[in-house]
Amino acid sequence: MVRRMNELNTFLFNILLFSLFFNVGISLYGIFARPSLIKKIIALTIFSDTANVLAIIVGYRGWPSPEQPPIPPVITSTEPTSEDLIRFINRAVDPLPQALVLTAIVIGLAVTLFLIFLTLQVYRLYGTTDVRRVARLRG
Amino acid sequence: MIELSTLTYLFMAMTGVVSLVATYLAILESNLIKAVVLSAIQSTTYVILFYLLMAPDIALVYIPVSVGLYPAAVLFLIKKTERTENDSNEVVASED
Amino acid sequence: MRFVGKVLGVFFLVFIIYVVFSGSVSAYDLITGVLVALATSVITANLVISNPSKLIQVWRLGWLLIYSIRYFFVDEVRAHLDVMRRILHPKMPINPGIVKVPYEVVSDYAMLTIANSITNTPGTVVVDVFPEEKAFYVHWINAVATESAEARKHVSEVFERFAKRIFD
Amino acid sequence: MYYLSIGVLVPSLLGLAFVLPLLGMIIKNIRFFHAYASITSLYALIVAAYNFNIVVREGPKAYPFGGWWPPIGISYEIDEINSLIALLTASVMFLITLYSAWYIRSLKDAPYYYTLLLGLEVGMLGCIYTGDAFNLFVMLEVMSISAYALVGFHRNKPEAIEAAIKYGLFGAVATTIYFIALVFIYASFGTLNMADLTNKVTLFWGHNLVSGLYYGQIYAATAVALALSLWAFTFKSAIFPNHFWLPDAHPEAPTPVSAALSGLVVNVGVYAIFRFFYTIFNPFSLMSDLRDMILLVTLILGLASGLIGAFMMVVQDDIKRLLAYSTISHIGLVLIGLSIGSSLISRPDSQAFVDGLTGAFYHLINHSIGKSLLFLASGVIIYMAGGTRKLDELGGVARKNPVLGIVLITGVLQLLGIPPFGGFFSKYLLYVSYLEAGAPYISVIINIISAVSLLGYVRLLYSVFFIIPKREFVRTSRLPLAVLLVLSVACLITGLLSPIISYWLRGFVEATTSKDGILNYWVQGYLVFWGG
Amino acid sequence: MVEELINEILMAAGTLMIVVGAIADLTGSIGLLRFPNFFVRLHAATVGTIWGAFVPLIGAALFAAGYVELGTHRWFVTGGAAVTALLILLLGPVGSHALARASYRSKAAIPYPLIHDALKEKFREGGKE
Amino acid sequence: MNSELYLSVVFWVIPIYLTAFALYSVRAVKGPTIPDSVLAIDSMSYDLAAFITILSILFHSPILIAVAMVLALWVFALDIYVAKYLESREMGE
Amino acid sequence: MRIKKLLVLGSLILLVLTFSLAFARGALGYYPLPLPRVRMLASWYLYTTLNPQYTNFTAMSPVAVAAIVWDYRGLDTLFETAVFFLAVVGALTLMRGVTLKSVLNNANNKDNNYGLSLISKTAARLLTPLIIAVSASIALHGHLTHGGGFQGGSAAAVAPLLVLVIFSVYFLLSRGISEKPMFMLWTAGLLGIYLTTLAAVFIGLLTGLNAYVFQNQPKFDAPVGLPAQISGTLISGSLFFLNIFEYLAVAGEFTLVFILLSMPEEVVKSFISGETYE
Repeated sequence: MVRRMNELNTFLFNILLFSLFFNVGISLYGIFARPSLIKKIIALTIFSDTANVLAIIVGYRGWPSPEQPPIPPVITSTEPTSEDLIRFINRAVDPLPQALVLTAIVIGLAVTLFLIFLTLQVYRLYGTTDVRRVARLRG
Repeated sequence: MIELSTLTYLFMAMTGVVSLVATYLAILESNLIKAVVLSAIQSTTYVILFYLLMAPDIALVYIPVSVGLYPAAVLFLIKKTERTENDSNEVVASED
Repeated sequence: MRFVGKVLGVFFLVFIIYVVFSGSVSAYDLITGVLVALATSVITANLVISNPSKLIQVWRLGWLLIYSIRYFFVDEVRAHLDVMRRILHPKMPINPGIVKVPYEVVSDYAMLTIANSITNTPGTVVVDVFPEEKAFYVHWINAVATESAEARKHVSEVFERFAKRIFD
Repeated sequence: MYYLSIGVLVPSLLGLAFVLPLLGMIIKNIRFFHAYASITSLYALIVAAYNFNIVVREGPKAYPFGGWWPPIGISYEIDEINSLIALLTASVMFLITLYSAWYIRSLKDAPYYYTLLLGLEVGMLGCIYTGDAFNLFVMLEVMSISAYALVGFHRNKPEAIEAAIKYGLFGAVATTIYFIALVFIYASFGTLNMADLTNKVTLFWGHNLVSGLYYGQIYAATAVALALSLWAFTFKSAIFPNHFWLPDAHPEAPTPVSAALSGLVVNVGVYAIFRFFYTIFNPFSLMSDLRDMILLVTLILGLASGLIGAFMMVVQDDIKRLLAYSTISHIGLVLIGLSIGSSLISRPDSQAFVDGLTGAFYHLINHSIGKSLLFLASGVIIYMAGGTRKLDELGGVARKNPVLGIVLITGVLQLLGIPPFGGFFSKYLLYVSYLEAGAPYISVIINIISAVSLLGYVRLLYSVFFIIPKREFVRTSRLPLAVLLVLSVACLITGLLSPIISYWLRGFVEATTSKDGILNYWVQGYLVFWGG
Repeated sequence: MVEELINEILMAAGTLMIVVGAIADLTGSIGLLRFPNFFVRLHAATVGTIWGAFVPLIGAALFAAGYVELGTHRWFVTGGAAVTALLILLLGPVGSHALARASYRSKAAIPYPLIHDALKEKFREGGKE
Repeated sequence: MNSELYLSVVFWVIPIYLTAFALYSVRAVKGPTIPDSVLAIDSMSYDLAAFITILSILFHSPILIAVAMVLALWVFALDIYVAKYLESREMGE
Repeated sequence: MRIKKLLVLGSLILLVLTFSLAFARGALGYYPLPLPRVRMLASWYLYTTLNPQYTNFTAMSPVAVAAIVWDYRGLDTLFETAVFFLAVVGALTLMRGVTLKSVLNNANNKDNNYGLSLISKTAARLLTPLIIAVSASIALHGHLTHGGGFQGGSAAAVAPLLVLVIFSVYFLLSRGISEKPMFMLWTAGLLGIYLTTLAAVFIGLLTGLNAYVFQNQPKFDAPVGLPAQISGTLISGSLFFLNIFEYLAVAGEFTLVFILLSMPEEVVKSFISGETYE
């Protein structure tokens, strides 16, 4: 029974993982193959977001028991005792990937905002955001 | 008897599949505003994932960035530029 | 003086929201709450409140309380059950129409209250508003009356009566 | 003893950049900004030299930020190679900043320009100094975003904007791919600190007090991570399949920026490849077979980009574009030198190994100096010729200005590899190392690359020198010429002092890549803090 | 003792509201799928927003206030849920209205068939659009 | 204390919510018009806010709640952007 | 075309399901669920993030993520801020010379002509202080619960953004929210962040004690530290200050970016055309 449950859980979790892998593939296709710069930017955001979710999954931990979910890495008391800390360590998820993703999200946002300004400038100069037409106009 | 853990994993799987559908349609959609809206669906699914993966801190950053700021900036951009992606390989999808 | 009144009004609004959202009343929360509320209220006072003297008339709050009880336990329940019946009914009986619903209140907040009350009851949604004409245009799922005075009786009369007492 | 100068250099430069836009709103006198930027980069140069001095005297040193010992916190770790590259970067950037004062004179937007230039320097120095793999990602982004913005600085030029968006879009993909590689590394090794990774891969001690040992299937994960990070690094240094952005981006940038991008920014990718495949995944590591395969790939990529760069140079008719293709070719050469460490080519402590790496770094230095010189000179030439970049229209500029002519010849000879200049000795070392390693055909290809690129340089020299000038040229001021003279003297010095320099470099390479050196990197970067 | 009774009542009320919310939510989503055009779907969305989100949020606030095992941070849940509920009460209708108005004016969504359209007459008189 | 009973009742609410989310996302993906998709995202996010609150009670992690509010706030902003996009000549006007 | 799209989508989903089933049944090596334990480094972070017993080895913040972001790995965050700074400077570079005053002068400045309906406008008026209150709460509790400077700042930026969209950019400008004050706010925030990261070094230089860049709490070999508590209330040293400054910087930054993005196109074009470069 426990094993079947575990297998079901694994199946469900794998669906998530493979959906994300496919998302990576689709968004890379969008970046490299779609002609519109705006579409490329949308695909770029999806790509970096998917990378971030993958990083968070690395930091996730399995459930200690079916009723006991892992907890976010925040201590809920301001004066924790040793037992509190031990309980916390045994249930909290990995905080480091979350911190890395925090950094990565902000960086991705910065780059995307700058690319949006650049795309606007491309449109001002070329009158189009289609890279094929931009390449043709450039000669 | 179904358990909380299985339900959580089921929720993760559902959001994963929905994000796949939304991503696929967003990339292939030639109407750029629809693409933005579809990528907003994808962002919402990722918010759920961040929440379920016990990373509310990330969710708090990610919601403003992906639901609020990206669509706003891209919509500002589309308003100033072009509404559709002129993809000659594809017929522009008609609205029904 | 008027400005001080506005600031005080916004100050209490912001302070209450801050403390409720923080979920605790420790000294840290209170001190930072006062600071934040002060800064916010000075910046946004002119934007938010136009007539601070209404704030000290306490009976308005009483009307607000009565109104919300009546709204959530009578109007909402009736409207919800009606629309849920229409959704789940196999034939889906809908009869939509856009009707004109005039209003008489003066202040913007009263207008907002009426509009939100109309939209928040399922079955009616404010599609457009013309302040110079003083009329909402409401999309009504079961347009039993197309004439504006009749429609007003069905859609917004109760809300308007209360909104006038609360805000005007 | 922790030297504050190691830790404080990059953050303090960043702080100086933070105030610059605000100062730009207050102060309208453009001279102030020239002075500000020059003093700032001089400060960077002095501190970088001081840090280099520390390393030469006392060996590798690390600085833990926040007092958190690695791998809990981030640390900067400098050894001989990276402090040398940092010194090179800081000195060339100083000259470029001086030159910018001449270049930017007519534009009103000096504060933004200098902010971005300072950001570029911060990014490069941070990439070079850092001892943490994730911090490398952040610093790469700092460097790249300033580079994108600087490429698009001439906002009304369609080509510049197009190049900037191409560079920016695919650069963002490359750095995200590096982020995915880091996720794999963290997932399998449980740490991001380079010294700690080195230990885990090499098993100096193995199980770490703080970060444990391995998690899961490390072999497959490492293979994926290395492949992905190689992709990112080759993008940043414009190696063959990812070189497509460079010939557009480098010429369209403002000239001093072109010099910085071509001379220095591409070095960062090469340096990262060195750090990953010689220190972390070193020849003595558990996964050396993976590393051998990847270095073989880099060898092929290096050969390809060397040849492609050289051939494409010949057919260009735009002076800056020609120089940009020459960058691809030279970085290919450096990568060929770096690829010698594959144990399929040479043994880790053999003569060929040391010669190849020495040649690679020597060539890196020569190329940085020579290429910055040529780009800066091209800026003066274009100015004198009235804004045209076409080779056919330059028509003997150098005849009007002999100083410029001498400088130009120096730079070309440096890159071409003619004896009294440094380029010869570095190319010779590369050539010899592959002969020693028993792969003479690669030596032959190195020669072919040089020979083909000769044609390109000759075209450049011909159009600048051997055409009799038929029209009037604008006169230029002294400042850019002084900068160019300094750089050409540097070219001469790298050649004349080549025995000393190659001796030193050889020492550095041996100290960095030998087993003791790697052990020392780990000891300084991790063990010292834990009192081991 | 009294405190326990109050907690019990709070939790019971909260549970009831949450269950009502879930049912309304499901109904709203079915309506959103079944209804023929955007303007009619707005009504189903209102069901999903007010009873589907506002009511269960208030319910969760009550539940958390009575649920002692959450520890001292339960007031955090109560406060957060209450503020969220208030915001939804304010934001939901405004968002629906803005969307409806924009899609009517820009003809992004066609509201027909309608038995009566006062707005069209208004625009025809005013000569707008 | 009957907290166990109430919790088990609340627990069985989850499948209902999941079904509702599936239906919402069908509408959101299907369209057919842009306002339809936005409306579906809108309702879904508000319900998600409620659901997140319920889950944070079930998970016994009160801190997870802050997400709900921010989600509601920003999805409203999405509505407004799309409305403005459809209505106006330029986004800033 | 639509049929083809749906077919591809269906096969993609089927592929995902097949792969997951195969891996769950152990077809290509068992791919397990995440293990119920974390990496060792993570448990170090979790153990030392708030540990009153080890006063020399703790970040004094209950939130491990915020502690990592601002204390353990503060360097990353400083340079992440730098990336954002440089991106905005790059955007300003592209828009250089375009001033807001010129935009105001070129427009026929009547609020009523612009923006959404009166209902939305009234709601936005009410919403603005609420958003600022909530975002300030998120930022100021960044060291105690989830949230922090960036989260709060980006939530606070909704307020001007909503006003910009619901009213118009001219309304925003007439209320004094223009380029320059946002610029000041932004730079003030950045400088605050920068000075906070170096605060311990300054204290160390003044007192002659050893101190590290980015130091927050005292360490074994560096007894300098920023105050972790003020009269019993936890403020976690530099985390508190950094959150405040990041809040200001981010709010200013986003407002600046969106004001730049919302400038009318004709005005910008008239500024940009006619530049020449060498």
